[in-house]
Amino acid sequence: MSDSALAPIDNETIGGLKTDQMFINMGPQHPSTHGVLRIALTIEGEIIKKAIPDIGYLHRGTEKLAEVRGYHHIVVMTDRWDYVSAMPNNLVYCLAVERLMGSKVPPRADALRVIMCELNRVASHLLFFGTYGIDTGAFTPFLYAFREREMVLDLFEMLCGARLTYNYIRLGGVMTDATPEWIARLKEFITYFKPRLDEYDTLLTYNPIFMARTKGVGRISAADAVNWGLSGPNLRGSGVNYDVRKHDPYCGYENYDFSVPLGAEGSCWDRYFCRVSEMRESLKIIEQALAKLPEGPVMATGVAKVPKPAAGEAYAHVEASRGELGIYLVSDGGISPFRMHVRAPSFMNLSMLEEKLIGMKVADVIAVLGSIDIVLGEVDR
Amino acid sequence: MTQDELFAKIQSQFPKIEKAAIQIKDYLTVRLASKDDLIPVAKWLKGIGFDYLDMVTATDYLGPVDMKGYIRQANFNPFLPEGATPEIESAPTAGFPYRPAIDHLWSFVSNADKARVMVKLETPRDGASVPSLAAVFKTANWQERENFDLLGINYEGHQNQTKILTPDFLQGHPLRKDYVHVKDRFDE
Amino acid sequence: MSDKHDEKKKKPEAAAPAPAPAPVPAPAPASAPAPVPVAAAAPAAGAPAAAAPKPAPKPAPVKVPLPDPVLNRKNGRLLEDRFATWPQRIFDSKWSRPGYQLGAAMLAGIFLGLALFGGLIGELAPWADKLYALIGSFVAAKGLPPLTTDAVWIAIKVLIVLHVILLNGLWSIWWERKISAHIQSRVGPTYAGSPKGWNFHGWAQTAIDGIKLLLKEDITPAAADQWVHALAPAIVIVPCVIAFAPVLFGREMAAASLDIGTLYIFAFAGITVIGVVMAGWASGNKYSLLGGLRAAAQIVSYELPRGFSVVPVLMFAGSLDLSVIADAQAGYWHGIVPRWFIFYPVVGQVGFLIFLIASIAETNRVPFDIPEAESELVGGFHTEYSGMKWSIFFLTEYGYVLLGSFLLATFFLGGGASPINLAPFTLVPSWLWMLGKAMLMMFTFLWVRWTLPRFRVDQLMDFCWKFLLPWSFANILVAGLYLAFWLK
Amino acid sequence: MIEYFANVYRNSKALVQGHWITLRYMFKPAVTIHYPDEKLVPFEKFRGALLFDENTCISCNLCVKACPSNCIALENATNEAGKKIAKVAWYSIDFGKCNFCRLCEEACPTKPRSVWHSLDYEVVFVKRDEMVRCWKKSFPFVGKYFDSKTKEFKDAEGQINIHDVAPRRN
Repeated sequence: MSDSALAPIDNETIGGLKTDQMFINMGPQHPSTHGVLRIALTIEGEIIKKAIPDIGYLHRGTEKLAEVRGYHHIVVMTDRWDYVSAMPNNLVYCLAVERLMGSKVPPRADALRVIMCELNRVASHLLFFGTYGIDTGAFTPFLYAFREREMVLDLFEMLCGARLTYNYIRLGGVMTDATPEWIARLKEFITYFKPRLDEYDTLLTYNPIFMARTKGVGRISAADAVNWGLSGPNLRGSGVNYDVRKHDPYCGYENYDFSVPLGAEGSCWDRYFCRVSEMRESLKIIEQALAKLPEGPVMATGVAKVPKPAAGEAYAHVEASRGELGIYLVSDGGISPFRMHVRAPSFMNLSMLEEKLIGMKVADVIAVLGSIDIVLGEVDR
Repeated sequence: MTQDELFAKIQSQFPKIEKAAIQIKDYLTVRLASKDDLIPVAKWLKGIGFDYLDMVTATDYLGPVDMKGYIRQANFNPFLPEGATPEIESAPTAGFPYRPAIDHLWSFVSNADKARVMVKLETPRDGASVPSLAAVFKTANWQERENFDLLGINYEGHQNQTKILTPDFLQGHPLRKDYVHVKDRFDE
Repeated sequence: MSDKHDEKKKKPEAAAPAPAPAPVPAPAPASAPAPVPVAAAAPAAGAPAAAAPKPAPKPAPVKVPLPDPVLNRKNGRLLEDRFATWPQRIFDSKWSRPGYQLGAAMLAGIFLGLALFGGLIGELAPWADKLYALIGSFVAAKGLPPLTTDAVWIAIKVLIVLHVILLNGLWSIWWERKISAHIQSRVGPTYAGSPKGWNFHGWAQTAIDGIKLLLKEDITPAAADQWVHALAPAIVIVPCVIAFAPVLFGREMAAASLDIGTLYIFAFAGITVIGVVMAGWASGNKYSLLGGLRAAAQIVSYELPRGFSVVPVLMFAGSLDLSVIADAQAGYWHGIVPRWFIFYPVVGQVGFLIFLIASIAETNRVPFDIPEAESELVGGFHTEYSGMKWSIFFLTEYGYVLLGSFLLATFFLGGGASPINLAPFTLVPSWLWMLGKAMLMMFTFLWVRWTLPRFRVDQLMDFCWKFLLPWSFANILVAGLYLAFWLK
Repeated sequence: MIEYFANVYRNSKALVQGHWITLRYMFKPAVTIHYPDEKLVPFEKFRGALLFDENTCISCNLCVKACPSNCIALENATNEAGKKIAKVAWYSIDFGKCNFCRLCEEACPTKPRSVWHSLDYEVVFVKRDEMVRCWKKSFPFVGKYFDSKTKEFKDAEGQINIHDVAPRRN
């Protein structure tokens, strides 16, 4: 970040009244920048005149670190990008390596991957729901969302032993098989969770104050959304039907019957509503996957302890909770990738703030920032 | 649209474009002849529906990564002699064409056709410079800044080509294979 | 679940003989009880290990040699069934929990006890008269000037009102924490109190927090305007205390019975905003400045609907004096429905709602907490305050909540009148009814605060000027029609 | 006009419904536990702090290779003749680097495992030295740490309750 944000602020004269602009540092320590994001705001009264997002406070150089790690080791690192929904991170990396090695995954492992990714999407969107409530001033939905998210994390802990950094999806399959007890618990959770979603709608989604705060605010047109390279619910909130699960199916998503919720006008409320609706769709996918869960092993045989894929390049992408997460992998035939590039959805989604915030109110900054649902671990990698 | 149809379509418009020798698995990969082609190709692709610039990245092909680019912190271990370093090492692989070049990659997606085309371009490593797509695709803005920051690629015509991820005091471009970490005030 | 432990311990027993990678000696520290004694057991472990190379065909290790887990459990109870905490389990059996029934019984006991206590004491006004007479006779006996009686009496009243505000801080912060916790499926404070089982729902939490705040370092930022920064909390709390003078705590129970009581309260409550603006400006923080500006705009705007919503009440009662307003609501229609102003069709309810909303806005609470707005402005005008100065802002906030609650009870809920025209209820003294109604209103304040999201600045203004104000005007009009045709 | 009143009615209804939900939850029991008084036992597969058993370890180095963050180090023991034997002389895990990923446990070839995740989630360190947990002959499962000031191995103080829960081991 250059110091252009700190350039002198020019004073403006409006109607003979000399007004001053004010420079405000929102972040990196601010309650609702969702991590260590800093936005350098220039405001006039409550109106934003200039906004410069400043990132990199959490940059750990994943791509650089991957160049000296074994292929198995990198799965552990992927957990740390989007730590709120780490399952798709594991998945996309494994898909890329499997594509590079040309290996096949057993069908049961595929189904389990789908279940876990969708569960993680539910957990991630629950976190979004809660924090967006807090951003708009409602505390209680946050606690309700965490109450339910806790159950999803319990399910993760029961199956893979961790609550946040799972390392569950491995090259050639998944770590452990789902036990019948786990499946029973999952079904119990689904029956419990469905009515809760209706409660959320009553409590927050259709709350008049919440709708006034978010509907029509931060509107992004479909053309703009595509041009900015948004993905996930942010893109679909603008009405663009782009979902990697439908567009370029992986892990057998083509076999599941689900719809892609689309927003109408691309406002904060649409993005929010896409996420809440996606939770319902995810539950639908999980139910279908549970109904036809194939028997068999969960790990492909013959995955080398130290994989050395032949020299080549591969790209894999999945619909992670925050959008299209892609991995570009170059192998030189050695024990570690020659180059790994992460197409992080939050990074692209954040880049639109610079233009989008201009002319908004300070309160709307929080509404817009919350609605694009970034995770700084993924932005900075 | 299959890959062959797509390639035929591209080649009918830009005959100089050819298929890349190493295809990115499962996706059509084409190679530009020169960097002057980039903006016309991008604009044409945007016109025929490839309006979603998915990814802008690049790879440095100089050779295996230099271990001096990592801060190799010694384990504190009472059993080990002072300053024993971790064992990770990088080694060249026989037969891989290491060369002083940077391979750029742009990935365009068409939502209507459900198609994706990877456009590659190889430039020399020193003073790597390609035209900026930020004027055509806004999403290229930050991605090009990231590549400038991490790989030291100059994007011609980029309005705000500044560091984005690494701190201001960091010397060099970390993702270059010959990057060597220069000690700064934050190192122990 | 306890046998799960044993099962886990037994597993290696079965597995161990089969692989036996090396002649494993029987591990010695099997009896080591806890982490600290493990060190003591270490030499004992060394002995068989040294003897390891000898061919000692002992049976495979009997048990995974871990210290007894029970010994370290003194810290707490282990919940071994993880799914016991899953909400659906708990929701299924909400009344079966003994603690739940006990809590309900305790609440009922508290209410009954209060009612009995109130019934025994009766109205407080006669007691006050007796006390006044006592002071008067004391003064006369000592031969002091007769004005001393009034002076002492006023001092006592001022002290009482001050303590009402302070104790209200203790009580309402604790209550808010409990209410918010229970709304959010939590339990809130549970520990503070006494270690010996008297920590009833963490009753001492606020008191201890207050001590903590008193002991905290009082930080004045370098960029702050020292004097204004220090003066602001005082300017915030003094009007709050003054505004309590004519507040009615029961029949004929007010520190000062003023003919212009209503106007007096509104006038002084409006002064607080100056302190808030001072705090925002003097902190030398841009977030504080924004918060102060928002507070000024908001509080000044909401004064209007708040005032106008009471106008119908004043019209019906024909006085600004709070006791007259309360007395005007005595009696029952057809012997059943109390003649409270809230039960006047349409006018009463609309006025009540507008007054409630405006009161919430005056106290800067969600959904109108934009001057604080911790998700936008970090802390708003009190960002740069710490320790007791900070807590004075909160004391004021809760003071105004109490003020609003008592005003709502006086204006719309009939003051100290009983809601039911039946013997046991009408016997309960007026101050207890007043307190109960005020607490109900305070609960409404808390309930709203923990349910709704926050307005934006412009929406807040729109809501005030384009919604509340026209409705309060219409309300006055309808009240005038009532007076003209119905309540002649 | 009708629309205006309909709008007011709709919004008021939505607000009242929201309040009804919060009020209902107020009369339902809490879902939280009182943490220091009550503790949840993790599931059997939970990845807590690593424990090590020097009796079963055959010093094969597989865990060292499996570790993505290089936090494990070990050395073979030698017999009287100075030849390496399949026993471990010392073993150390740097919890400051540990990812809790279970790759070491999965790589361990012995039965029962020599290095394994306990169910302890209260991994607390009060000193930087404590993060490097060391094992030698006759050290307990939890290991000790090396105090760099007094130059001796000590029991970890920060590790509060590692034995509270019996660890999984198979």
